[in-house]
Amino acid sequence: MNSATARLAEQFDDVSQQREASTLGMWIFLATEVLFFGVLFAGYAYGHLLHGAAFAEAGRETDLVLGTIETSVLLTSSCLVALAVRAVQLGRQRGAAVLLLCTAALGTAFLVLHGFEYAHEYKEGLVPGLHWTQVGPSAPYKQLFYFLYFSITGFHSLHVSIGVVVLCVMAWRTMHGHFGPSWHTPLELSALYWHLVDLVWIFVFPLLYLLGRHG
Amino acid sequence: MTLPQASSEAARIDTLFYFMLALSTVVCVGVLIAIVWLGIKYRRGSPADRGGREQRDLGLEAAWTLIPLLLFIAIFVWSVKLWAELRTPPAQAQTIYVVARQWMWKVQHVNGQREINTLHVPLGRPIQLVMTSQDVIHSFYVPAFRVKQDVLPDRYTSLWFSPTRAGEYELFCAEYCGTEHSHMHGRVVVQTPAAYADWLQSHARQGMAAQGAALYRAMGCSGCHEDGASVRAPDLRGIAGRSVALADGSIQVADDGYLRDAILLPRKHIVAGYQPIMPSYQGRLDPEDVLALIAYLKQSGDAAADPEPRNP
Amino acid sequence: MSQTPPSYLQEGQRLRDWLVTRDHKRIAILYAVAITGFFILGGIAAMLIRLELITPRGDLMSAQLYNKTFTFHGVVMVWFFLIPSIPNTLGNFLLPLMIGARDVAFPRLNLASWYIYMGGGVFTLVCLVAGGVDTGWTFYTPFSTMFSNTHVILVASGVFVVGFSSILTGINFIATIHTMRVRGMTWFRLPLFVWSMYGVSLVMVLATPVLAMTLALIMLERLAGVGIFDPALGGDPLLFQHLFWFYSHPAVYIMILPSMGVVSELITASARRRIFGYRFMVYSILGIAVLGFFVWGHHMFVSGQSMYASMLFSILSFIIAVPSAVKVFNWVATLHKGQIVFDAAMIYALGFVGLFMLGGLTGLFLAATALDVSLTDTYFVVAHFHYIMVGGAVMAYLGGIHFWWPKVTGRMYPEIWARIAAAMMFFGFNLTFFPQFLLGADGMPRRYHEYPDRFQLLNVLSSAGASILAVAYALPLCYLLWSLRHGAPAPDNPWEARGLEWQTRSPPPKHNFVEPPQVDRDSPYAYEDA
Amino acid sequence: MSNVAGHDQPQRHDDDGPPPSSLGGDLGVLAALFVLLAATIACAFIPMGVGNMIASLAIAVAKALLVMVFYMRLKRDAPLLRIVAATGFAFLIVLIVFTLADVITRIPLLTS
Repeated sequence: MNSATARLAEQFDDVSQQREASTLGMWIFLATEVLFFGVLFAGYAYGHLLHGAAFAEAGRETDLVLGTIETSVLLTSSCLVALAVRAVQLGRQRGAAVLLLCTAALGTAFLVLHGFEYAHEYKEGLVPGLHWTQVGPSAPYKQLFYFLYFSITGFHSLHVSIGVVVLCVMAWRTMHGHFGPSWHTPLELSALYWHLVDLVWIFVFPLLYLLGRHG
Repeated sequence: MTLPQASSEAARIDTLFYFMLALSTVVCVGVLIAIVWLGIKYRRGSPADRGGREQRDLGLEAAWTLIPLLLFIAIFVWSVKLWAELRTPPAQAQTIYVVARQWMWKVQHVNGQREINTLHVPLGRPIQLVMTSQDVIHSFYVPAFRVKQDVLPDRYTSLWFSPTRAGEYELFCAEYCGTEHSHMHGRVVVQTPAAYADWLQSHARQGMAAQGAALYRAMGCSGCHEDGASVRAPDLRGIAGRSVALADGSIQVADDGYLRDAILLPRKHIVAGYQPIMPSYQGRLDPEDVLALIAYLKQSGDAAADPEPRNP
Repeated sequence: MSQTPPSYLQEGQRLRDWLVTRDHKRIAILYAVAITGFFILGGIAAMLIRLELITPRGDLMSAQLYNKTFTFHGVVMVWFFLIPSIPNTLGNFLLPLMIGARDVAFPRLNLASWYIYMGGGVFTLVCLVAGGVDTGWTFYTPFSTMFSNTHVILVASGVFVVGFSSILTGINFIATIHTMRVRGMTWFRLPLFVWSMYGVSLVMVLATPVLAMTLALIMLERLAGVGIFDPALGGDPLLFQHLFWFYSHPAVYIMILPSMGVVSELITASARRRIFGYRFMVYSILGIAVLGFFVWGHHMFVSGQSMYASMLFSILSFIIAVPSAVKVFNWVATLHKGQIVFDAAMIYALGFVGLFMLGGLTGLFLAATALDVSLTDTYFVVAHFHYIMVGGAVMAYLGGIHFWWPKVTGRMYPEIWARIAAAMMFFGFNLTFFPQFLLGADGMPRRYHEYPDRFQLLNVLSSAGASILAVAYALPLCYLLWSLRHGAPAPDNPWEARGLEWQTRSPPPKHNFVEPPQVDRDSPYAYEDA
Repeated sequence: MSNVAGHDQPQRHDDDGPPPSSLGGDLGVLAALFVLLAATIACAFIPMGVGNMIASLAIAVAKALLVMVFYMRLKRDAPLLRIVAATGFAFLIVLIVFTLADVITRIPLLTS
């Protein structure tokens, strides 16, 4: 069932070369993802540098409780997907599939929580371009903050959604015995992608949710 | 180049240009001769000696790495020195304000004179332009003076020149700004000081500072920023050019850009010891009005302790 | 020799076999066809521009139409022709052959990148049909976000999408070069073309995401009316310029690095000589690729950028000129004691060296802050980058097409016509663009629909040159297509070149090599050992 | 590690990837991540001026390193992957630093 050579694409000499190329390709892709998000972070750095006070004021209005729960959810999911790779390496496909489904469930939970957050912000009139009711001298800069907030979290949520779909596919493939101790590269790559989603959030959380809390 | 050298810096910039042109020509001709000579001598089947074919020569490679490098650094130093002068206006420069919009140049002289797509300047006097845009990015370009500066919305940029030849010179917009970009041109008229004075006289109207003073009262600035006001706001007498201590601990020089931000974006810089209560005047003032207010603030500083503006 | 398998061209002849192929050679052909189409479109736009500029008055087109035309020319030529030109055609075809691999590492991704490219192209063409866009290819804010009422979002989507095609190609090439080299093909035995593909992939992978995201922000700002480039909210149009040039300056190296790789192959083969200073050529490719990320601010000397930043970017721009200069010297030194033959490939290559040198030297003028102040945004800049991108990149691309034509198609091209075309191209190019240096030095701003009368003579010369150039570009299209049917069958190694791609058949079989190629020399250019 | 492409090598049935991680290790990392999460929230409520941003970012970097080194297996996988990961971040830093270098130095030239 798990014959590694059966999975060997014709351009490669052996599975080892195939895995090496695939992980390298995935990591390069992750590096491009870093730069994708990097543009938004560069915009954030610019705004924070020039309008630090307004950014702090705006940051205080984000939902710290939900943000913290979301962070915990993602950190845990990252651990679960790492355990899933481990399980498949040890030949426990069933366990791995369950772990993957749990990860996907946590990802979905993250999206739902974020939906609540967005809904709340919409009610508060904190959505630039759609429903913005803030007034006052620092309102323009706060709008800049919330523009970045929605761009960054929106783009991140898009990644989470893709990740959830990929994880479900991987769970299905694991259940059907596509992976085993000798070959599980697609699963590994999906796990890497999911970790990246977590990685980005690790920076998003302090920059957007912890700003100006002491003021 | 057939361009006239009509500013104090133009000739020196051209010297650098011609130096680099000569250098480039030497390199080009040298490489061309080398290619032709080698191409003929070592054409396939030629009897030339091809013995001792080393394909590495560290000395040669180091030489043609280091020599260009040193040469480039020398050019860089030369260019930066020149450029620093080109970008640092002399202290006695006369200020003229420029507002760009799609697709015209609006000029305001300190005495209130306004013109469109024409800029009158006196010969031999350093002129500093303080420029802003009402819409998109434009670029103020006078080839005969070898100066160019982008003009940005919601920000002041400046350039200076000192005309050395009387005459009329082309003024172009050099940054693509939309449909009529190529029609956004005008002329710079350089006149002898006497002719320039006549021109100013013949078109005299209320000075910019006086316009500013009227606005200062009409917009309610005086209600807070003058003695005896019920609201505590910084005293603006002589503010222009002073260093201001800000609430975040930094020091800012109250230059044109600072004053503009203080009027339009009051939350950007909060003066130490004051509350951020000033409303923004964004949208309530034209760029020309802001410039008039700044001119008034500058003049109120020149008039020492006298806060009352005097109408001419 | 085992029995000979059919060539990659004979594998499956239906259209469907081509559209679902995962063979890197066929994907290269798909790309070649597509970029030729876009080159023709962009070229038509260029001809319209040159026609309009024959007279100082705007009598051919309206100002708006003219602006849309040069925008279309820029967008199509940069993103749909120059960026994919050498990497995705010659690179795709040759990279696996040169390192002795059966295919690239991710063949499906390779095909996907072509479809993504076509998808981006569809957006751009829809934009053209819908009425075009007038922002210039640089999309400067706030014009592009708040003032232009043309189809900015459509064309930005097109460029956004085509960016992914670039990224996928970059990932594919890096992984391929790292993991798929045949036994014995060590890093310092790689042909310089492969090295240049490595350098260009680095740039594609690291720079393109920044462009894509920046354009996404432009679209968002147009849709929402809010954005980080809006000065009224405390944003900054200069932030856009920084982000844009962080991609678009390295993008110049995406265009020129592959050309340098091609020219190194052409010169060594036509001079039958090892490349002079191989290692330095390698280091300068990598150096240019990396340093290219540190010089973007030289596009912004008069933009209102800080003077300190300008000085930093200026000195770095001078420094990056050093490896380029050394490459030119090394190419010339390679001719020394060679067996030079001036065939078409060599004429293209030497034409490249000359034009690239002129483009590079005028680049120094623009790196010098004091001169840049008056020269930037004039025709001097237009001439400068056309010398690099058209004189440099297109000459090298066509040179490469000729050199590898026998390998790709199994047919020889008519040599005499090729020489005539190459010489005509060199002449026409110089007549088109050299007058533009003079125009710029004389103060003619770029992107002008109408201009003062004193610029007319040089503009007429330039337009005359453009008509010669157009004929010169049309010639290869004709005789190369002719040779597909009527050209003499090509031997496996018509130039007696040393690269691994010449060890297989012309055209190669589906998996490139019947038997694994032998890397028995320590240099890809071991011409003297024969 | 990059010269594995030999045609005459025997076919291997193992993919040469890093061995499975240990359960304790993975859970330990998760615990460390939660400790750091608590720390960063706590830090945010202590007024430290610019120190708040520094602390936030330092803790975020520490968390990111934990994830990359252990969960993404940079520690045990090929060294090349570490270079790739570092390159991505390095170029992001170039983008941000050079851009901000312009923004914070927009003052007239100090001429002697």
